[in-house]
Amino acid sequence: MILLHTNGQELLTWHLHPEAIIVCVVLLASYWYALKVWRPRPPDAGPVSQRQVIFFCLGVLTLFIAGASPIHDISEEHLLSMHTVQLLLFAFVAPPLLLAGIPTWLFQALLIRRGVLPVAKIVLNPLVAIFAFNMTLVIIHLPHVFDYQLRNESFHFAVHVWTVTVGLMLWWPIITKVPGLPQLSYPYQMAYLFVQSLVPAVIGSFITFSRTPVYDFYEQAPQIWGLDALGDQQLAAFVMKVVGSLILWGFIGAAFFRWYAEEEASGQGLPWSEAKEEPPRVGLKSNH
Amino acid sequence: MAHATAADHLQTSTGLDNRKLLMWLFLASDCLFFGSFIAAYLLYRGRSVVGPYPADLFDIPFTSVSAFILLMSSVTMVLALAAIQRGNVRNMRIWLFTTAILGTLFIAGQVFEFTEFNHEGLSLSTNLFGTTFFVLTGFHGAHVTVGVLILLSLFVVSMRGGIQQKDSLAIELAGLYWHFVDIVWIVIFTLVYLIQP
Amino acid sequence: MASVAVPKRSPLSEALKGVRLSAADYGSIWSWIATVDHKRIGILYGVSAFVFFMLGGVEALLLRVQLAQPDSGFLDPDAYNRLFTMHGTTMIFLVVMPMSSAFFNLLVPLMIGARDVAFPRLNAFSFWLFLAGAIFLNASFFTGDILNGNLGAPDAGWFGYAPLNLREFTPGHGLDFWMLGLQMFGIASLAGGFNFIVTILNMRAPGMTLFRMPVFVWMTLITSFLIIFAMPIIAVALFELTFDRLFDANFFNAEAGGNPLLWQHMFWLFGHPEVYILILPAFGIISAILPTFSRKPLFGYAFVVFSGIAIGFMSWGVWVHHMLTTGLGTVANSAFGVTTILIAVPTGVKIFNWMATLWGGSIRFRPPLMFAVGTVAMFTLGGLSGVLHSMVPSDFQQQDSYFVVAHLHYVLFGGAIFGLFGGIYYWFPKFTGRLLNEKLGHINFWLMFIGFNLTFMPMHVSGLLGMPRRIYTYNGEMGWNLWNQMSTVGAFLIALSVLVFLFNFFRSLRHGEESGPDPWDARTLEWSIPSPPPEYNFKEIPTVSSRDAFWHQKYREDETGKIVPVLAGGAVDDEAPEDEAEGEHGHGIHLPSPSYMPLIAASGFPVIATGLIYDYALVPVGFALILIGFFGWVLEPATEEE
Amino acid sequence: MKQLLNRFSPRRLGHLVPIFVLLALLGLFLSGCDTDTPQNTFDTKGEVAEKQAEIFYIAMWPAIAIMILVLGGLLVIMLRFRERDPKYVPPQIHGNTRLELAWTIAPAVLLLAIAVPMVVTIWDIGREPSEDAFRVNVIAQRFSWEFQYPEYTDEDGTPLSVFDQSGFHIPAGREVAFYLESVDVIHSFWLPKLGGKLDVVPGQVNVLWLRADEPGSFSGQCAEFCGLDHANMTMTVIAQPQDELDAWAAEMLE
Ligand code: HEA
Ligand code: HEA
Ligand code: CUA
Ligand SMILES: [Cu+2]
Repeated sequence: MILLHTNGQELLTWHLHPEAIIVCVVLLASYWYALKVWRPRPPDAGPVSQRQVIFFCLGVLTLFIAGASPIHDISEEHLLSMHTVQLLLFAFVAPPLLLAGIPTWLFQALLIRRGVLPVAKIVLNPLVAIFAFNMTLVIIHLPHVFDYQLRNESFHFAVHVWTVTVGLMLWWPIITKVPGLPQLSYPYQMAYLFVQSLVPAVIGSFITFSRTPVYDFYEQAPQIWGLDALGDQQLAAFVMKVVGSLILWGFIGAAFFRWYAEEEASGQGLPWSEAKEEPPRVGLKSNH
Repeated sequence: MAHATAADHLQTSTGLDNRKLLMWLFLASDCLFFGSFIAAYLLYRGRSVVGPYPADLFDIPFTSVSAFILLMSSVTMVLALAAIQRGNVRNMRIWLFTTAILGTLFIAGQVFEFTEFNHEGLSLSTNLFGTTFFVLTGFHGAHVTVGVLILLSLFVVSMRGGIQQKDSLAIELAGLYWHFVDIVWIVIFTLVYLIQP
Repeated sequence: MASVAVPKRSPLSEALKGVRLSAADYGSIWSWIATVDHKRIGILYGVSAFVFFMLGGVEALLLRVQLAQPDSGFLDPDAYNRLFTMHGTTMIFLVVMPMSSAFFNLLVPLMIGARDVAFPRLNAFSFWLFLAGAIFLNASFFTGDILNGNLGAPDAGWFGYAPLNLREFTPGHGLDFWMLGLQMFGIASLAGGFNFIVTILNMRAPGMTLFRMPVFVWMTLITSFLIIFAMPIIAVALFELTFDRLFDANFFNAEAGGNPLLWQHMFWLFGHPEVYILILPAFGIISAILPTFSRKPLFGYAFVVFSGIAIGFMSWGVWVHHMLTTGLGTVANSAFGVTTILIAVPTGVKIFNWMATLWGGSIRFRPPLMFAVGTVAMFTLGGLSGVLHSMVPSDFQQQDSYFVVAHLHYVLFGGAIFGLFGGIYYWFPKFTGRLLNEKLGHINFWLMFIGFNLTFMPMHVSGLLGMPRRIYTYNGEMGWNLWNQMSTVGAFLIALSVLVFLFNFFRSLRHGEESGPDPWDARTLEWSIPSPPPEYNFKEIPTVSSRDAFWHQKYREDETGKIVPVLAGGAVDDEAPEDEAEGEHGHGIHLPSPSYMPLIAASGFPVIATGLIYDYALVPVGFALILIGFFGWVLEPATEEE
Repeated sequence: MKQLLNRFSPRRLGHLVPIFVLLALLGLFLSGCDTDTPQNTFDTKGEVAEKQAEIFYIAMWPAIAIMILVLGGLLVIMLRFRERDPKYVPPQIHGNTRLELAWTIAPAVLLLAIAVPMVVTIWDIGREPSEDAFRVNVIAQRFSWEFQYPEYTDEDGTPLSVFDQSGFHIPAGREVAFYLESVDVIHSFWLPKLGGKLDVVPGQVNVLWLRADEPGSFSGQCAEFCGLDHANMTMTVIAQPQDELDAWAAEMLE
């Protein structure tokens, strides 16, 4: 209990995290290289939109915040709840942004090539993706794995990289529409995201109603902000369950209304202005 | 799409057979049954005030064998379905029957385990472990029993010539159920037997 | 579950033939018992639910008489406790849910253009099992010495909290009947839930895409999904209770280390989705009524549908608001308080869309509309008191007080029951061919509306004045007398309104004005066929090309943008096909054959339950009945052989 | 003129009757709040009850505003858009996305706004009792209460234990920490004027702190249904200055 006197303030200072910085710089540099130098773009594709660039940069920024800001330090030293915030950033925020920032033709150039395509098809298959993501989620939350992760730096880093990777797999069918690679139609997107919202909810409930702290590490970690280990744990579960679901349900809503718009656009019967004296018997038209 | 009876010569809106959809929904709902029982087990794990405790009773090698048997029965179930889809009624019968036998073996193992535990002083009312353990695994055992009943009925019907290639959906549905019960056992086996606090 | 084609000569199917009715027997009592027709099953559901409504209502009246004044001796405490338990249980499980099922059954196939549900016999099974469970539950009254005023009914409240529900604290068989009866009821609901999901997803007429379905069908779909995921949870809780009560297990036994709160978690994890199971069908009903009577399409169709989906989902994340005072801690309370108030958002979207539907319409004040608008208004009040509950610190004062009783009646009676009554007024002509009397309808509505508010508005006050619920008596000094008297008077006004309804119902069945196929100038497919609908529903399965398909057949826009009726549109062709066997390009209309098997299978359940309580010898008998029922069911051909 | 008369014809006023009834009931409802009855949750006599009532008001006024909006809106719509010409078919309007967004976002913002004071108060009154709180162990049993006072012990060290439902004593002006235990089923400890309730759950000890600002006598009762005589599981708690309390305890110990 060396840090017994800690107050919230000094926790908010930034520390240097070289590995996170390196990752972010490499990402940005490759992005720049692919767009400006490599440019494998087919002649008929438009330029990269500003929106896409912004999305990608936001994605990288999210990674940086999650990996190098005080969020990282607090989650590593004090609070499970902050750790959950970090997880959400890595798995539910950064990946959709990164994917949205990459133009379709770049994906095609990267993935639709001999040797890569078959692997990509398997890895990006929604069933594989959702399975991999949730297995990861469950495994990193097993008490032993979790505690080990906090004690071993490089393992911890690997876990984060892996989380982002499975996050990218998870969000692939929602964000991207690349011909030749796995996609999902809107109703299936809804079902897919719905299933995805269940697993965190289950883990969340399990943690909420545990009457003792699940993770040794945080039980012994110095307390801050007046949260004891149990309260912290409940808050973590809440973040996981509620904030996680809010994000997922935002996308479910988007899928629903796009689906609706698509159906409306395609399936309108005759507009009334075009209907003649005797309109077709819309309600009761025979089958044959 | 299989067209087994006169009732469903109509096309469905999703293209999925009504009965298959029904089976999927049933299994989804059944997940919550098992989920709730498992949750109760986990919640009460390690909270029994008196013994005997899991560590005193579990015979992991024995249960692993019976779990393996159940796992194998999924393989034979797949073979049965493959056979009827190729129109090979005879092989289908053989595999169906084998599956039923394997299932029965599993049940027998469970009955043996239950009586053994009972001898060593664990009953439904002894402690929380007894309560949650017997109810959870018993509920699963009941599922397996129903599965065996379905398999045997199908076997009898097929002996009388009632299952042809066009009826493979019936086998498929039985198979879905059977695999589900199998997967649930893997979960239970892992959570109850293998991962002990 | 798998049905198998049996060769024609199978001796079993020969034997079964003897006991099978042919479709020609339509009309006899037996034809009702063996029916698999969704319309008849719907009527059976509706009538039974209404009978239970009267029963539950009379129980409520007894409670109200007892509470009309302090220190009343009208009921003894034991009877009071049993009556409120049965009142709550009956109203929730035996009235609102089956009444909703009645509407699902009557309407879903008609609205999506189908001949029947996907599994007609499963449907019949579901009804009979519901009835068996309901009767079994009410049979508990007779396990006491009823003639001397000792009722045998359950007495632990409708949510039967542990550990009060254990044998140690609640001896007697009342609670055994409760848990086993509910168990049967749960299986019945599950069967219904599966059936309607499959029906809606798979049996839609050509062109009836999901986004062309009436909102009622969407609400049915969402409710059914809630049912198939919520019912297993209560089933497990009841199983565990059964093991505790009958076989000395320890699930809720605090002495053995068990946690009594486990029951509450499971009950409310089921219970909160359950309240949306109760209200969403009513939402569907008023989404059909309001457009018809304002002559406008539903405003914001996609938003109404999606808010339903969102409510359905969010209902899984709020259950702890029933347990705010159990000491779960500040974090849990804050979290669940916040999720709970947020559920007001999608519900509000619905309310506002209904108001926008009426806005700019040409509103006809017919009884269905009155009830529908009443629903919107009264449900809003109930919803708002729900939000007051979800403000956690103030709920510490309100929990288990009459404020909760007020809230729950505003949403359940003001929301669900008003909506269901609206549905009865609206669709009565479709299924009887006659209109309910309009004047009586208005009297019915105003009496019920005023009586309802008079009964339940004062309960807000008595609750805030500190009156706990479930007390059979109170001290005259507490300042609750006036409010309770008002409630009691109101309750009798409601009873009067129900009597008016009954009178109207029976009179109109015989003497009501003939309605014709489309008395309200409505918008959806069920009004395009004769009233009452023929057995086969649609002579030809319709092809749908828009939402509100029937309306589009009747009206169109002229050059100036005004909407004018199409002269020949909407004419309903109610001649039966000349030769029924020739209906659809020579195939004939295959109706599923009536069957006794669902009834036989369902009857096994109460036998097992009785066996568990009194004599284990009955248990195998029950199982045998179930097996016979199921095997007969699988082996008999589903439709008559050609 | 005729139109104006028509507007107030008895028939149309008839539609308003229920609204008047509702308003009258609402008036009564609000008047109920400030009566002086023994368990009135608005007649607060302690810090906790006060904060809880505050939260109630914070939510109640928006709720009343929304009630007026919805019920008033319905009334206006019903009067303004009632059918005049049976042949008239109004324009078929299917929706308006901007409106939808507005009435999704506005309530959400309102609710999140009232959620802030709510959460603050949860943490505020949900804290552990302070160090110098007066401790009372409350043991609930069907259908009576027992108060144990660890601060007052006899020679053998057994704490003072009181069963008198008509007079349990606590200090006034000092925080009291109630340690709630049940020997049988779930009960709920409720002293409306001092603060909201907390359940008494077998197998766990729940802690509730309350403070009576002034001396006085407060009525309370079991709020969780616990069986046959739940209605009579009542209690009266008397708050008095510390010295009087000490004197009372000394007398009781004899
Ligand atoms: C049909 C059934 C039904 C429905 C729909 C609801 C809906 C809601 N209920 Fe209710 N509830 C019950 C049935 C129902 N309830 C029952 C039976 C009990 C008691 C169980 C028992 O103990 O026996 C109960 C108890 C209960 C409690 C526990 C009280 C206690 O015991 O301490 C709580 C606490 O939060 C609660 C909250 C809510 C909320 C927030 C909603 C919300 O869904 C309401 C949302 C609707 C609106 C808010 C109105 C419309 C919205 C607008 C017009 C938009 C604008 C509004 C705002 C910005 C506020 N309910
Ligand atoms: C859909 C649900 C529903 C409905 C419709 C009702 C309807 C009514 N309820 Fe209900 N009530 C509940 C659900 C419902 N209730 C629940 C869940 C509880 C909680 C239970 C618990 O705590 O466990 C409860 C509890 C409850 C209590 C609290 C009991 C207590 O806590 O001590 C009271 C007290 O007044 C009450 C009263 C009424 C009244 C007067 C009606 C009236 O509106 C009833 C009107 C209907 C009729 C009157 C029937 C008509 C009958 C006839 C026409 C026959 C004519 C006969 C004569 C005139 C004698 N109810
Ligand atoms: Cu004790 Cu109610
Ligand atoms: Cu609820």
